[in-house]
Amino acid sequence: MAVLSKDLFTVAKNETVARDVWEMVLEGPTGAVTAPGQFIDIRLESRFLRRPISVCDREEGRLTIIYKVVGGGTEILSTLPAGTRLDVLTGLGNGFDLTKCGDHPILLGGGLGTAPLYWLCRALAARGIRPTVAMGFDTAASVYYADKFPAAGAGEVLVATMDGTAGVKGTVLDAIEDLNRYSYFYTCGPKPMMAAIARAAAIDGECSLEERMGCGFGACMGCSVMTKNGSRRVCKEGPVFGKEELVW
Amino acid sequence: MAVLSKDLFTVAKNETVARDVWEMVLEGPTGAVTAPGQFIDIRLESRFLRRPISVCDREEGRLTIIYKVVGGGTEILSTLPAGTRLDVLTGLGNGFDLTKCGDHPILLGGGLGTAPLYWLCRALAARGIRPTVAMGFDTAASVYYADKFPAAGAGEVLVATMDGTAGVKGTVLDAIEDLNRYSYFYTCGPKPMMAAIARAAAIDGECSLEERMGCGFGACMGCSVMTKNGSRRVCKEGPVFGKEELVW
Amino acid sequence: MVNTRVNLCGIELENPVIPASGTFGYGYEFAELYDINCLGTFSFKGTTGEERFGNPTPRIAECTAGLINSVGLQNPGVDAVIARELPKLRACFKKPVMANVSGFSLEEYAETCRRLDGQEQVGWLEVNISCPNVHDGGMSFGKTPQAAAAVTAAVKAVTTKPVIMKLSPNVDDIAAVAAACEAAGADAVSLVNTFLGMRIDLKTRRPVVANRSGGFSGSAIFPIALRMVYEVYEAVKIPVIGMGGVSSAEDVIEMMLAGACAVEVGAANLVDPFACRDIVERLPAVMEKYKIEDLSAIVGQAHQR
Amino acid sequence: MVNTRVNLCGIELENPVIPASGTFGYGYEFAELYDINCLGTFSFKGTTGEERFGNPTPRIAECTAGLINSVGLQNPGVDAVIARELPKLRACFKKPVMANVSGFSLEEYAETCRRLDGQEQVGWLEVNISCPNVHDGGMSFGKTPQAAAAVTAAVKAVTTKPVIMKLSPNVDDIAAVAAACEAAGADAVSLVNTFLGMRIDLKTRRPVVANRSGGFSGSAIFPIALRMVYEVYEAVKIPVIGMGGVSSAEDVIEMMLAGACAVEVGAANLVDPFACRDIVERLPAVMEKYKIEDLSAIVGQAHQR
Ligand SMILES: Cc1cc2nc3c(=O)[nH]c(=O)nc-3n(C[C@H](O)[C@H](O)[C@H](O)COP(=O)(O)OP(=O)(O)OC[C@H]3O[C@@H](n4cnc5c(N)ncnc54)[C@H](O)[C@@H]3O)c2cc1C
Ligand SMILES: Cc1cc2nc3c(=O)[nH]c(=O)nc-3n(C[C@H](O)[C@H](O)[C@H](O)COP(=O)(O)OP(=O)(O)OC[C@H]3O[C@@H](n4cnc5c(N)ncnc54)[C@H](O)[C@@H]3O)c2cc1C
Ligand SMILES: Cc1cc2nc3c(=O)[nH]c(=O)nc-3n(C[C@H](O)[C@H](O)[C@H](O)COP(=O)(O)O)c2cc1C
Ligand SMILES: Cc1cc2nc3c(=O)[nH]c(=O)nc-3n(C[C@H](O)[C@H](O)[C@H](O)COP(=O)(O)O)c2cc1C
Ligand code: FES
Ligand code: FES
Repeated sequence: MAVLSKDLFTVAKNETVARDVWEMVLEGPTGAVTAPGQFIDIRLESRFLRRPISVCDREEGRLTIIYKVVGGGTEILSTLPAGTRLDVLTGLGNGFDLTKCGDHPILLGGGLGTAPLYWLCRALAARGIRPTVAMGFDTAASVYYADKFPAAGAGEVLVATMDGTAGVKGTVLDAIEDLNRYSYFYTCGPKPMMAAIARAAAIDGECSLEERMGCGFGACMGCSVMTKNGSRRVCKEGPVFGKEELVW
Repeated sequence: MAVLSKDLFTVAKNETVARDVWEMVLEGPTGAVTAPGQFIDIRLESRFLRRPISVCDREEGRLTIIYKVVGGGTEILSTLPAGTRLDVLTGLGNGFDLTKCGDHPILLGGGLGTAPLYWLCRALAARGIRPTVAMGFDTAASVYYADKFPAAGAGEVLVATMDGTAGVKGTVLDAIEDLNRYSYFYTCGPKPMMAAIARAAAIDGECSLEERMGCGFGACMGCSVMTKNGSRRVCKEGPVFGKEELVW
Repeated sequence: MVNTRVNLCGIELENPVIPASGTFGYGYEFAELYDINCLGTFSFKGTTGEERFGNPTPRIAECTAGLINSVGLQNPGVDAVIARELPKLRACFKKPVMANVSGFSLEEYAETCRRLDGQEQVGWLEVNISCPNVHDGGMSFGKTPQAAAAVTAAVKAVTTKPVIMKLSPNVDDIAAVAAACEAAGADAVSLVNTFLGMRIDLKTRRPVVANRSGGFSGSAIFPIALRMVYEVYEAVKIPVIGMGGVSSAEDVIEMMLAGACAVEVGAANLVDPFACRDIVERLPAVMEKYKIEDLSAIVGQAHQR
Repeated sequence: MVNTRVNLCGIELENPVIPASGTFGYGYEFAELYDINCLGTFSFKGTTGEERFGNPTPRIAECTAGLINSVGLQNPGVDAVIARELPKLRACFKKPVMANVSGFSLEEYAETCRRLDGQEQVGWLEVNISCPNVHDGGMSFGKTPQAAAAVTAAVKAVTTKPVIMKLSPNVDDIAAVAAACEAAGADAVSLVNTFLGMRIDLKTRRPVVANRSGGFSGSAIFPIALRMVYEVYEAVKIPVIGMGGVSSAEDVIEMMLAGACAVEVGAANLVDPFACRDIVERLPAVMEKYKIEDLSAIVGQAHQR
């Protein structure tokens, strides 16, 4: 089980990669970050609560995150220059279960939900698996990382946009032929998208949830979801849950 | 009458000059700063209220302040590196009345109260007056600027410390022979000191008061003092008041 | 072009932004800084029958995201306000002003209101039954629905202008007090006044303000004030003016969604003398961002299911 | 060497720092992070007779210097707490723990307390009559002195351990509620619980938390909580536990000067899991700075003239 760590990280890079979307590289101790799908929780001086963001990639001593500017906190985050020191909790949540992937898994990302799939893709590739990656966005200007997935080990990269300005027009499900052709799915994105996937899937898979958080490490019961097995904390027992556990 | 101005200033220097006492040079528009004895009001990101600090010296585009670390706000102030931008109100309060000084005025400062007397001394010197400056401190380690007053035009500089480790042992009144030998007094310092001076003085003079402030510019009535002429706001009608107005 | 106009008891305001009583003096000092005619209106310093010096100093204590004040209704008294302050105000402010009134007896409230009612520039009377700083009475009028109704009736009997009852948050059930004011004839209610609060100085080990406790306000209280505005909006049909910790155009909109038809801004003026001007200037852009065309149309929208 | 020990209803605490209920689970998860035996004690998650899932999500809204929670007393129910949680707690915490109890009827309060009273590790029962999140009852017990006294009496009748009544700040006169609890036999009071607050999302124009309003706490409320502790200290002779916005050793001392003999820390734990450990570690240095040798000697010192 993950044990959190609280450390000072240094912003090494903070650049925009798509409309309102930023990539930040943080340098600091990464020992607690053990699995794709985990998240970190960033403290900002002028905000009371921390901001939870998924780990997009991890190397020894370096974490990459991708975030969208949606409100005051992410707005501030986007202004921080390289060299800024940030108080960050790492090692939060349980990641994806790589052992269940089978021989041809599919990763399905919606919007910012594609971010944690990047490290997942690399980790699967390290085990000799070349997953299909399907990513959905609103419009071409929102697309990021599509070109980076092949080098991360993706066997195939499919893009869908709602307005058809890039890739297939429609949702991520429109980008793929048959979900049930794959051995297993991993998904992260807006709830309606994940619900549609879970309903369409005869195969097994897992979903990464999002919920407003008080603490991010299991102390406050702020982020509970009711599952088929009873109440679970998104921050502690999640954010990744098996398809069979979830009630949509 | 002074009209305030709100501007961004840049910290050009921030150095310790005595025990817990710092000198900061701020660069920015100084048009609203018109008289020695006025103060500025500094906003700090993590504090709700601004911090009022007297102007110690003014040149075109540069203000010098001297402050003591006494609590959280001044503590933060002391950590700000050169280059920090600060939101500052200037042009606050009415300063000393230089026209009343006579031919041999005395400036009496207690602790941090010496700071505004520095610009006052320079301003008097510019009018050809060489005031006597008497400054009182707790102990030698707290003394600052004693060596700078002669070049600022002081005719004589007298130092007193409570423990006798520098200058005369005792209060600022112990440092001078006869207050009533002078033409006029200007004083700034702890209330008991100023009260003792006002009681000892047959001559006229003026005192700079301090009070906890809400706004610093006359809007809240937080800083009222009752004078012989009725209620007055320290931040707006003060901080300098004629000896004859004050009730001790 | 977005529409920032709102209507307050039959008087149209160019925008809903109103500096709150006690943080804007009688206006003319801010008029040295900017043209205060950009404001919806403003509520002038709480005025009583007689001159008051207020409480001993220190009167101010800093808090996280707010301050405590124990000014204690310092003001020159209604006669001096009419003789000295209103003429100066008239010189720089061309709109109807909100006259804020306090008192220590029903008679004093009625008499002060009656005199201010006669002043042409006064658009509304805002009757403060909630100042927590006055130990001998002021507060108690806001504590119970009965007392609040009594003040409302006393003031309504002698005035022709819209009467806004200003409520205290230091009660169990602010909606009940608001409803009692409405039943007694109030034309609107405004809320909240300050919360009773305290700070202690660790060095002296004594309360920071001389009066021991005082009124706490500033951004810190926003969520409580907002909830009270939301509750009062459900309890009354008369207009609700919201305040408490408002410091941005976003806060103004949030208060209006909760049910405020106009919004007062207090402590923020003390920290930044240009706060209200800046809120007025930013309001149209923030409305556009959140796709609001007509501000008055969003009043109370958060109540829809 | 300074002395940080305080006595709470006959049990000595190594220091007055107590993580508050609802922000520290049943302790064992924090024990993975540091040795929680450094704490005075802690108050575990509010426990009810039956299991509760609590309110729908979102349950959390951010505020300036605080947060709103509408968790709604999610807990596994007293039987599961005794069977599953307390054994895990016992494995990592060697001191008496504070059992926090909520209920929806006098019978439920009494029965839950009776069962927890039988647990050896429980040092005190902290009876929450103030949770604002439970629409069908919990809150109302804290609203009037009579109801608070009734819960106190019901619990005292079935328990042998010290009973601490936890008070709501959402009342007119918290001192009157405290006095009623004392008269009904309470061994101590703790205050404050959260303030009813609200946030509205400008994008959706709806309240942020699904339950519309929730409990507001964090540094923002400190001055109001401190004032209430000060008032209650004057109204009762039993020990007062202070809380509300405490996040530093300085805040702990300020609460004690106001009259708290021990101090709980809530929201600060959520922002920084090491908050309480750090407060405990800094306390001696801060005591030295303010020339305090014996912490228990400063309790209520701000009341001296
Ligand atoms: C486990 C997890 C992983 C996440 N990973 C990413 C990621 O990789 N990239 C990314 O861009 N975003 C991610 N998010 C969402 C991200 O946390 C929010 O966009 C961010 O907190 C918004 O902060 P703000 O101050 O800009 O917005 P505001 O709306 O001003 O925030 C106000 C409050 O609401 C919370 N909040 C707002 N939106 C969300 C949301 N969607 N989910 C949870 N809390 C929210 C904030 O944390 C804050 O407490 C993740 C959320 C969770 C729970
Ligand atoms: C007109 C005027 C001129 C001043 N000039 C100087 C100066 O030149 N140099 C200098 O070192 N100090 C000066 N002071 C005092 C200075 O404002 C305080 O020392 C400073 O505000 C303390 O802030 P803090 O956050 O460190 O202390 P804290 O005690 O943490 O401050 C808490 C609150 O109390 C206020 N406060 C605390 N002490 C004082 C005080 N003595 N006077 C007024 N408010 C106070 C703070 O502004 C703040 O609002 C002046 C004060 C006034 C009113
Ligand atoms: C310094 C100060 C003085 C105040 N004086 C008055 C007053 O005279 N009459 C009144 O009704 N309210 C008075 N108030 C209360 C404010 O008008 C307002 O109701 C309260 O501060 C909450 O708003 P805020 O959080 O924006 O400050 C005063 C507030 C402050 C800070
Ligand atoms: C997420 C959360 C859950 C809480 N749950 C409980 C609870 O179960 N029982 C209780 O008595 N108080 C509960 N409280 C209230 C706290 O114990 C405390 O009284 C309040 O938060 C004020 O302290 P603070 O400002 O330090 O947070 C909860 C508070 C929070 C933030
Ligand atoms: S956010 Fe606190 S338990 Fe999940
Ligand atoms: S500090 Fe506000 S009037 Fe002087």
